[in-house]
Amino acid sequence: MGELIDKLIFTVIAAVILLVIALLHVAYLTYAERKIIARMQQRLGPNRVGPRGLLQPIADMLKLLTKEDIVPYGVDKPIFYIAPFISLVCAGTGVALIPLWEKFVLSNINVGLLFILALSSLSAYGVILSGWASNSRYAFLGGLRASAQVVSYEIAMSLALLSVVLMAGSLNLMDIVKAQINSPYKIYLIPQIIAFFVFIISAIAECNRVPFDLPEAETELVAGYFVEYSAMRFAIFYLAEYFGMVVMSALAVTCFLGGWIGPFEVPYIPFFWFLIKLYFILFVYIWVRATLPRYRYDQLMGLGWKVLIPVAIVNLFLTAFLKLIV
Amino acid sequence: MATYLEINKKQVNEEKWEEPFYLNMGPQHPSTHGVLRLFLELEGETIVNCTPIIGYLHRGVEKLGENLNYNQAIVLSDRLDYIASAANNTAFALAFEKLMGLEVPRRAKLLRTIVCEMARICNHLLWLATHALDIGAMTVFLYCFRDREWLLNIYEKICGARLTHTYVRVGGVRQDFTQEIIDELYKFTEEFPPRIYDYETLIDVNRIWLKRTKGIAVVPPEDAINLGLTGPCLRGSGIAYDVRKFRPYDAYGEVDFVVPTGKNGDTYDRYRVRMEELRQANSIIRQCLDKLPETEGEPVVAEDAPDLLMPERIKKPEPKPVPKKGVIFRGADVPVVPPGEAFAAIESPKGELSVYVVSDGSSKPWRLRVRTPSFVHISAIPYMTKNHMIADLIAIIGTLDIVLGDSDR
Amino acid sequence: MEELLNELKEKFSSVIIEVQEKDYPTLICKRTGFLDLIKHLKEEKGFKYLIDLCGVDYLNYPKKNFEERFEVVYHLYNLDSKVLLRLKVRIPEEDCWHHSVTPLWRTADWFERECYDMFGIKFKGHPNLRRVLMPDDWEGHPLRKDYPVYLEEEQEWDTYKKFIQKYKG
Amino acid sequence: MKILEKALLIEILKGLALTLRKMLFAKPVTIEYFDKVRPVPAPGFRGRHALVRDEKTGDTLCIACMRCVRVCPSKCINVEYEVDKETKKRKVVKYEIDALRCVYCGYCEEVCPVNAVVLTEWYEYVGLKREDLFFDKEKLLKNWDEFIATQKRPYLNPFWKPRGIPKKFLPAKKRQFTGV
Repeated sequence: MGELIDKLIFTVIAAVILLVIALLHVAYLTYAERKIIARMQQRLGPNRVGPRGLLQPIADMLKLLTKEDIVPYGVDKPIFYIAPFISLVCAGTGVALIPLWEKFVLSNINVGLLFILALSSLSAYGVILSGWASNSRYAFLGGLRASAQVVSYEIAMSLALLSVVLMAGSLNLMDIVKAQINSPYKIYLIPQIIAFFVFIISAIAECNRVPFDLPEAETELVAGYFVEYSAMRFAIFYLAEYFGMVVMSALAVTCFLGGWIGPFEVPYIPFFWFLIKLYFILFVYIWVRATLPRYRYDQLMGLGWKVLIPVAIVNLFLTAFLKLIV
Repeated sequence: MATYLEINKKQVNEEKWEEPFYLNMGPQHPSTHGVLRLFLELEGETIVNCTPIIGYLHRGVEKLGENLNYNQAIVLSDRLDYIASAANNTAFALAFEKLMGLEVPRRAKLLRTIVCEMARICNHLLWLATHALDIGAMTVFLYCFRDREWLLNIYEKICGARLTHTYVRVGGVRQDFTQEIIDELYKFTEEFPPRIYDYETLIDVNRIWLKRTKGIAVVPPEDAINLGLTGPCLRGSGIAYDVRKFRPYDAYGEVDFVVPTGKNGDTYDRYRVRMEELRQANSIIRQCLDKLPETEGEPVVAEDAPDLLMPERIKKPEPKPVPKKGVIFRGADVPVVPPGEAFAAIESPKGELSVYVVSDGSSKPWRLRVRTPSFVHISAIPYMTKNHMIADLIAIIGTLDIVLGDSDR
Repeated sequence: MEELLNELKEKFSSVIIEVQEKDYPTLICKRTGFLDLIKHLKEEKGFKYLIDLCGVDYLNYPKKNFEERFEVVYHLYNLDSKVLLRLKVRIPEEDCWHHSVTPLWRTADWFERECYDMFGIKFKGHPNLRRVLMPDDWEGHPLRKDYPVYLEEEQEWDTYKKFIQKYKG
Repeated sequence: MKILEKALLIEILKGLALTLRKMLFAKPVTIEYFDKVRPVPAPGFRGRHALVRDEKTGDTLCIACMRCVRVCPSKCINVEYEVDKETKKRKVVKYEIDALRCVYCGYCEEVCPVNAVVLTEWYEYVGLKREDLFFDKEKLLKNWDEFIATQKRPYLNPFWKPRGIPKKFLPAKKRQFTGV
């Protein structure tokens, strides 16, 4: 009994710490995005709140939390209220499964990868439901686009991850990292470069980021699925989007870049290499956003079905074949 | 088209699954470039029908012009296409000069040409910025604004205003360039071409940009003429019609430039034409600057140009008898401006901008008609959007390069 | 240029009233048979590009030498021979209509709508003759010379008045 | 070759390189407004209206010729005057400019025969009420005092004597004018 309570307390404390760290990351990701894009565009970026604008995310959060929550006339209220939370919970829970370090993973379950995939598909429900419940034509179109996009990119992403699973022989994320460490190249990026490529593109599409931000394309659908949201609920959609980015990047680090291992050991900071890799992938997200134009709806689907899925399948077969031989 | 209310009624009555999906885009929308309203009938994301509705920015420039004198009417022209107001000023001034039979000094012509081409660069940069932003490339937007700012600063030095210049006036221009401005312009013409490569690196061969622009809104040449498209939109379809070449005005007869044309008449070709025009405009400015020293010291306003404060009426003084003290003029009215009509067209950055003015002899125009390119281009939107998607509609609005102040007048 | 005008004068002697030589050659035409003339110009003579179509109100114009109140002015351009031609049709106030050229030029669509909007000249054969720039329920035609420039309060736009009433009381 | 270029996303990588280069090496072109640098507009910038204060009398130079009222395209200037019975000279009683109607064309400063009205280079001005931007004579003179304190004397607005207009067409007072 005592052991169980100990374990429970440990889990709760770890969960809270992890949540706070993740939330901080998410908050400062928005800041980093604004600042990096600003520098790429030769602007200054946020610099009014705090030194170099470092308190900007907190100010934004406070502002959004204290604003009036407007519920437009004619919305489907229960769904309208609950949709942002579906998004956030589904996007955020994935953090618990990521092995940050050899000895730190919140829940080390055997079907970790599958669970994350399931969650990320579920988070699309938030988008679809909000689009449906808003009773606005722009939001409706945004929701439609989101559902189509998720369906097609989910497959490519799963196929890309499947080759990793084949290589590692496990769905457990911890095992995948350990398998990578034992593999000849130390990371799966080198043998699975194609899968990595497919995975990153699908992850960008999964998170609705440029160049695949069609559900919220602001120049076409104003803000897409969350056009009718305001205040806290709006903020939660934002949080969900950035949480999704963090989880997807962490997954990429875990499955392709070898998790916590690095060329040399950094004393006292066991997460060092994990975080460096994570930040690099997050930077790529932002970098791509600053550079590329947006795809059209049907072209996006074409890319997903006609390019990424065949490539991923070929890659999967090759992996299986090599695995069989070796 | 039925009005919005009628359609709503229809929706209620009809069976649910047969109802078309109507989308009311604008007048408040991030990418309709102003207060343009588009009433769309959709099938999925494909546009079946599109009805542009304009008039939200209608200020009655034509009616106002009938109640102001010729010089004051120039001020109105600034507010038409507020991105390239120097070009509008020139169109008005040309029509009025033709009406009054004024000959503009050569230096003024060169200055006007420079200012018009600067307006073209300003306009095309703003077009590229918004067009790229519409399609999603947000960095091009800020690079373009960075360079446009430089030009606006030069404008500020030339005439004291950044957007609504009122620089060109009947019979010439407001004031001469100083040496400082000429030096700055030389510097600009040298540094500008490499910057065009920056934009092109980001979008010119980018596969997403190509996919979004190639084969979108194809207008065959015959249709382009029939629709009344002008400027880069017409040239993108392969017709090298340019007022600067066909009916040269100002100093365009003496400068050397190429009229770029496209082949397929799609959005990409129109984009290429405009990018090429940026380079041509740069070279025209350079040529005019080189010619400026030849005309050093010339006045920049015609000798017989009307005063700003045009008299309401001029009385012909009678030679005899000597007028009494206090009564200066006696006799019949002389027309301030010869009665008649004049038509002048210029190649404004957006297309052909023509002014038709009828005079009755007083200091105010009897009828001031402005044919603005945006008005005609908006009327072509239903043709161009047929069977395209919503995302393409955004690209089409961008490629037409419309300004609602220009179309609504 | 001369040849063209002479040929037109000969062929359409019943339509063309007068040929004036202003800044551009100007043909003053009758309303009957105008469509034939403009179709001939477009299809045979290569005037493919309609630059402008506008109305002019000549109410109380000093030194007017014709009776009709309105004029519709066309500016046609030949892209090959670079000739600009101006056509004018005079329209009386009581019988205020004209033939539409929208079947020939799609660009004339909105020009004619605008002309109707501003002067009240109806275009027969136009598929969709509604107001363009002014609201649909606007009264009067603003560019007519007898349209008041300064409005009294009771002459305010009806919809605006209703709007004010709704939000005041 | 082309297929390889396409597969390796060469053109996209070029674009990414450009943005990365800008991020690492280019300096921001925007400035921190009001904190660090305050952009000075070019001489002759058409900003806030003012009436030039005559240093001898302390009053405006305006002689109420009504030229600015007639030339204003937006009819935003209102001048009232009374005639002195002895000297037969006009004296300004009211000089009002509605800055909300003004289109900043600068015609008034150009036609003024005595260079009394001016659009100063003062561009940062706000009003919290509509009345704040309705300038009467006192406010306009105050505007001038505020503006001239930031300027080098003598001050000469380029639009009082536009360089385009030949000297012989200018009124005598304007021709000899060398600045306030």
